[in-house]
Amino acid sequence: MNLDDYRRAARAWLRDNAPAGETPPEDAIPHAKHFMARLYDAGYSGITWPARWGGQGLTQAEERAFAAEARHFSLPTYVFSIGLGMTGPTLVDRGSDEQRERFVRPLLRGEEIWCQLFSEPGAGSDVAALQTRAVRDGDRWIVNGQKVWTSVAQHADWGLLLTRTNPEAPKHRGLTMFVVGMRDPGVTVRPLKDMTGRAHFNEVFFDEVAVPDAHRVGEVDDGWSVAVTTLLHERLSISAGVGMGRAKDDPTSLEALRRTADTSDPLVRDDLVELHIRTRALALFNQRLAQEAEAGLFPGARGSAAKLLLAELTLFEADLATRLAGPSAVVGTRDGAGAGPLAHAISLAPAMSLGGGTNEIMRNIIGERVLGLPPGPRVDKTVPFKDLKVGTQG
Amino acid sequence: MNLDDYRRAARAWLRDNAPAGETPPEDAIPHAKHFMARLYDAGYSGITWPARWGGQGLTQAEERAFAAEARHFSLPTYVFSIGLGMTGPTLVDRGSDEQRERFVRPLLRGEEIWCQLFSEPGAGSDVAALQTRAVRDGDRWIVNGQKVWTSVAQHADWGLLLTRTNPEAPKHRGLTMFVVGMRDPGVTVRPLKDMTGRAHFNEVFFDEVAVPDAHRVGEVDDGWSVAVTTLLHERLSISAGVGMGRAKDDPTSLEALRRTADTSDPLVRDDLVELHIRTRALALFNQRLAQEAEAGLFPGARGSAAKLLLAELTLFEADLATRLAGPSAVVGTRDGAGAGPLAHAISLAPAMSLGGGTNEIMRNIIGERVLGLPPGPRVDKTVPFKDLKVGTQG
Amino acid sequence: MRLVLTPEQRELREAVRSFLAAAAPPAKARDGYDPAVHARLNGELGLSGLIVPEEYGGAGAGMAELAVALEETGAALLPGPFLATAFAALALTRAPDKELLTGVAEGRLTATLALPVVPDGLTARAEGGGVTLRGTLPQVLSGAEADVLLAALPGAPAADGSGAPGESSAGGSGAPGESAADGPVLVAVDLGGPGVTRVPLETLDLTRGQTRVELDGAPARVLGRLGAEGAAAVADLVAVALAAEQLGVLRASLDAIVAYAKIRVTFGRFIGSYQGVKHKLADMHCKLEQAESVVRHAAWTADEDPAELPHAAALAQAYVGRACFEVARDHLLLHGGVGFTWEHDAHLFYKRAKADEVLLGPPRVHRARLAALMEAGEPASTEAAGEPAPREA
Amino acid sequence: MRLVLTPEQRELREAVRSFLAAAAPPAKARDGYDPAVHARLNGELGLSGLIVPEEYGGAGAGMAELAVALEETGAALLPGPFLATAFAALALTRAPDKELLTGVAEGRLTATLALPVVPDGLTARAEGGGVTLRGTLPQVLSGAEADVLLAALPGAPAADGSGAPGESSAGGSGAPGESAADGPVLVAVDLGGPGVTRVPLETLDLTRGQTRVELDGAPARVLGRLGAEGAAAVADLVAVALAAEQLGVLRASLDAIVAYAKIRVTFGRFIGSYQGVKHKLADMHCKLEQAESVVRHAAWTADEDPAELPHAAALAQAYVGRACFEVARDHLLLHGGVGFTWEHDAHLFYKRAKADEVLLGPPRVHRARLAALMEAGEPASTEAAGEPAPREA
Repeated sequence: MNLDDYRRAARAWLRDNAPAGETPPEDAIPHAKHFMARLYDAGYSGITWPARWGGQGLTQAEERAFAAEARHFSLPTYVFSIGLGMTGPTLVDRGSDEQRERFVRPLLRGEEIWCQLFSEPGAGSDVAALQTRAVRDGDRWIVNGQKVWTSVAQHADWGLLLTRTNPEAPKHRGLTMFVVGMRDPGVTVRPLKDMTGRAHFNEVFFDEVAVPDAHRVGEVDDGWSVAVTTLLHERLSISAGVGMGRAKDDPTSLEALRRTADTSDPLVRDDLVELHIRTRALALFNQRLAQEAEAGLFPGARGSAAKLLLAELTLFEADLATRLAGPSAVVGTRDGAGAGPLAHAISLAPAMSLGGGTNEIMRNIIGERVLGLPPGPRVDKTVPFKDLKVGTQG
Repeated sequence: MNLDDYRRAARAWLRDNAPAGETPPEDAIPHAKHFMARLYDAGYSGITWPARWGGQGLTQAEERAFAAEARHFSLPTYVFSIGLGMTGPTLVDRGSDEQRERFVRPLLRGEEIWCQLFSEPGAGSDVAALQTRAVRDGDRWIVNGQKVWTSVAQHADWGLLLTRTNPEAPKHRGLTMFVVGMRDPGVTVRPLKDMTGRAHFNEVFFDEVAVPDAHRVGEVDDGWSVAVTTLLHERLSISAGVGMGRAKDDPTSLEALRRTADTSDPLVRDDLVELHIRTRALALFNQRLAQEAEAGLFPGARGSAAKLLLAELTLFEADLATRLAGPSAVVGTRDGAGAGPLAHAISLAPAMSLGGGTNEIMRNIIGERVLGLPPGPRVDKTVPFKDLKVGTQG
Repeated sequence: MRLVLTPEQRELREAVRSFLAAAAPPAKARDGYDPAVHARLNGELGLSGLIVPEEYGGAGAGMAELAVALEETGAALLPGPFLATAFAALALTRAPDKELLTGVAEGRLTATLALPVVPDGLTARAEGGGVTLRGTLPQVLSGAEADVLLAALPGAPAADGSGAPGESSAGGSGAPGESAADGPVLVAVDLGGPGVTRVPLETLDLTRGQTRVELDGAPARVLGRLGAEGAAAVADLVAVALAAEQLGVLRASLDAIVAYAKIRVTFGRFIGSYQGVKHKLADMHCKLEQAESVVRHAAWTADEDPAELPHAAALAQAYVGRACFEVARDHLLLHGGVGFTWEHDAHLFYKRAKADEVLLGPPRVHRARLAALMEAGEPASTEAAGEPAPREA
Repeated sequence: MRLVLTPEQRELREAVRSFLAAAAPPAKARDGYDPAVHARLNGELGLSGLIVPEEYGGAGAGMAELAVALEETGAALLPGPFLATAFAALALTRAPDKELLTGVAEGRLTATLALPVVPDGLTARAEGGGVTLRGTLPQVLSGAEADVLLAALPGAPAADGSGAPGESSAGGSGAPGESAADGPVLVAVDLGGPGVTRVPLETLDLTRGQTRVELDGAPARVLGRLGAEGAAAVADLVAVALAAEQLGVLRASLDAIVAYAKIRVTFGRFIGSYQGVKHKLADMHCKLEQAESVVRHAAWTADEDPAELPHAAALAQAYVGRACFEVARDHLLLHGGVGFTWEHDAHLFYKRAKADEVLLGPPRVHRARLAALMEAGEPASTEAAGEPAPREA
């Protein structure tokens, strides 16, 4: 089948099978699993993944063709995004054959949901500074510790878990990766309420959790190289635009502000011009990156520039929207409906600057990987982990 | 004499003796020397300096009283400012008695002009990375090297010269300070043309210049501690407001822009409001620092915040002025008069961000000395200088 | 002009600061208004009576002292009607009323002030021996906790006993009565009284509420005539008082992130040792220095140079309101992920800073005011910003 | 919409880049216009004829190709009338003239264009078989080097032979003749001819001159009618061409400071390893990425989507003009003291960036244009900026 035929078939399938109307709420898990199974059975899940493990064994060309068609629909695939974008590709790349056999197909078919357990409270941007311990006990490992910022943990069957197995080694050299059952005894998932008052993420606690050695991914103490694979896939899936789009009813968008703001005031008009300039400049940059990707040029670390700009734009537009609105921006318009859409927007705005790497981390990446600037001196690469300062030091 | 009497007497003396009208051009050296001699003979030069070396031996109170009165006049003391603000106090603090006897009184009386020779092309912000060598030769030292950014060098009789005497020692520990005669054989002063097309500074070249050991200030290889004294006095004299005031005919000032800009345009008016806000906020901060100083609170490193803000404001206002003016900002209005006042202003604007410590250095000082943040890791404090990377590495 | 604190003002600051550190630290702010703390604040420190003239039982202090107190309550994110009561007391300095002033001075009475000072949409009618009000005030600061609401009407309701009942329409399209020519009058409404409905609003700022107040024939008492100039002065004083609170929020935000930068480690180093953090904190410190200078100056003009007050008040809101939000925002961001959590206090400062920034209207109104004042005439003091200037050696 | 270069455009870029690297590096820019380089640029590369239609001996390329060339000449700070000639050629695409177009295409002729395209203060009179011009153009780009000046008059001078001599006053208060209703006409003046006085001006930008041109009965040739739409289109094309040059200045500035940050040492480390420098360079890179996207898009609309051109051209000047100056400024500052010296090239970029930023008027005119276009209607493409969005794990 040539690419045009492939694309036409995908379009037809989506038209017939994509859910109409509203995207169902995130917790409509059965609905999502049902859709995912049909997607898989139609051959549209894991398009580029090896056929041996349940994928379609096709090329990036088919993947992009399907993605281009899918952009016109709202597919209920959110709860599978970690598995499809990060943990699944990691298992394909670095798992044992037994692990690939066991985990990949159910993941692609949406039968099992995955989360990723790297971040810890004491190790924000510095992922490798994590402290969750795994101690060997015969043919199994005993895990104790805490993870944070874990999306979809409350729905997950499995998690990809990075632990410290050798505190005597330097930071990056004493880590080991596991697959952990999220329903196993000793695993506790607790919603993490954020500054918007909602819980977009979770904390996950491990209390004497037993993990079979067969669920170890990669060699003992070589977990960092596995994690790098995962993080590479994360970055790939971000720059491929897998993430959430902009909400259509965003009250801080230019379109919304043009309706609500007093455009008879020249200063307000100029504020909207500024927002327009920034929005268009970034939109065109994203489109150029996409065109380069279609032409086979991998954007690499340049995607970090787009992420940084989006983080800054998100703060700017929420801030601007509240300044234009004045006093009413910070109160609800009716009882029980919360403090109002602008108040929610200004509360949510920092998220983009913090999740997926802070603005400072993005600037480091751009500086070092795009511009080729020398790294700063590192004191943490050779010291045994147990002697290293980490986390918050009273 | 009580302070009020002192102040009244100073006022009367200034009224009778300060030059009326225009400040004479910088090179009117005889005129400046003549005034300085009268100032000294009247007891107003070196007010707080020890009487033993030619000062008046009075207190900061008298010094401030005189400075407050002098603010209403334009005194032709520019060419003496390095001697009075930096090199003289250094000699008083760290010179031998012979040096104090020989140099201080002629300096205070304006008979001899001083410059300061620390900066080098390869060692901008990092003064201690300098490479000018002094090698012992019996009871004298032979100096070879180059200095840069030297104010008033073309008029100077003496210079305070920092040299490297031990390249085997770490950067800060192999430096020695000397007094060098600026008319001595082998000393060449060359005006340094800057981006405005004018020469506000000089380069000074040393070619086999012999300096007697009697002109050494402080111990051999202990020159950095002497230099720190000088730099402390530099900072003190900056925050005491010894420097140049704003030119009254500054074409980028708010007052000038209110006359020249199209204030019927609301956006132009708002630009002027922004300039006004920044100007007033900084002016009030400077006034608060001055009031604190009068109350005996030494501003210390907080003066770096005022310097940083002034540097940014200077860039902002020149940039704004040219944007408001449009095309005419970048051409001269008549033949032979240069590219016009706004073109000169935009050319000069970066000076404030570069001289006396770059904006980055100011932010380090504020961060570390005002906010008490930890320093970054230093690799240059222990390595022998000859093994250290310095300057520009091809 | 005085921009540094007097020894007495420093003592006041220490007293308020140590009281709040013990009784109302920011971590407690999310629990909301604690009347017991409010009572102690007025009982032990007499803070509500600070600017009430001595003849009414207050301390008779000036805006400079009130600013010192508000900077501390701001830094602590003190919940409750303290700021609102200060706004009301500032209005009462222009139309003194013994009952209310003594009540505030003694800490018996909490109050609030309609914003803007002369609100739109209020209708007053002279009836019997008094006046009744109709209309809705969509957002009243601390309206749920305050006992009394003050508001200015464009003009006095016509005297009782005339043929038709006098009517004064605030901001409406009705032709103003002749009394309106003499300018706004200040009235007081008992918020617990008849004809008053209070609807609490959900607010971004979790530490201080706002309330919709619906008046339907609510009895009001005319306290006195403000006049156009008096109403404008009250608005200016409110702007300065708010800027003082904002200065406190700014300072506390900066203090919090500076402290965190000294203990939080990433990649083996304290985050404050990275220039990416250090330089941003330095810029935030520059904003603090300027904000403090602007607030001290504005408070000084309120006490000593009323001709300069309008300009200084507009500058205070234009500069400090923005600086406060920017610093609170950056302090949150530099905390990293933990700053985004509900449990951490960073968002409380961020939200207060935003709520304060828009409390007196879209921020552009302060800039527009500055533009108008610049057109009208040069500010008295136009010292250049240019000292000190640096030199090269 | 096409935002990436075609293989042919990449080849063109390489050709221009390597030619300029050898023949006209930035360090040579301070020596001013070198006619020999200009001749080779047109001879070897045929650059002036790039956008001249093939029927007039040009390459018949589009704005996308011209933008590629201008980005390189901008990066090299190429002195002389290349940009001015490109402006004139863009005007001639709307009112083609064989003599001029072939002259430009063959590299025989340099030209410039009055800015604004329809300048104030020109008076035209139909005399004998032609037209003569009076008035002063205060700033003509490369006016000293150009052979021919193009300008648009608000309307055609009345035909010869009428009772009173026809007169067309550009921007004056006189009532426009009926011909003005049909909109501007393009005229050409021989700058070396009679009635023309050229007064070179001192300029901030040391690498490219401006000239005051005084016309006192200078003979002019009417090339054709632009119409209001055509004149506006020419202004838009000029804006896009300038933005392409600015993109080159921006990119070269960033390249220069990035290179320096890798070799300059302070306190024992390369300055590029300090976050204080690194993070600023990262922000400058973000501006470059957006500026390039905006320029590619504007050039594409010029060639393929004229309805979008006015909007894209205004955006290009509003975004790229500012970004270019900011990057050139920061590149100079980050060089430290050496960047302030006359000998270093940094100030050449800084000054070109400022001169370019104001070349087409105070920058607010582009923002005002955007505001007006936004009022008039949504731009065709309003894709959100929001992809890609990051996720947490």
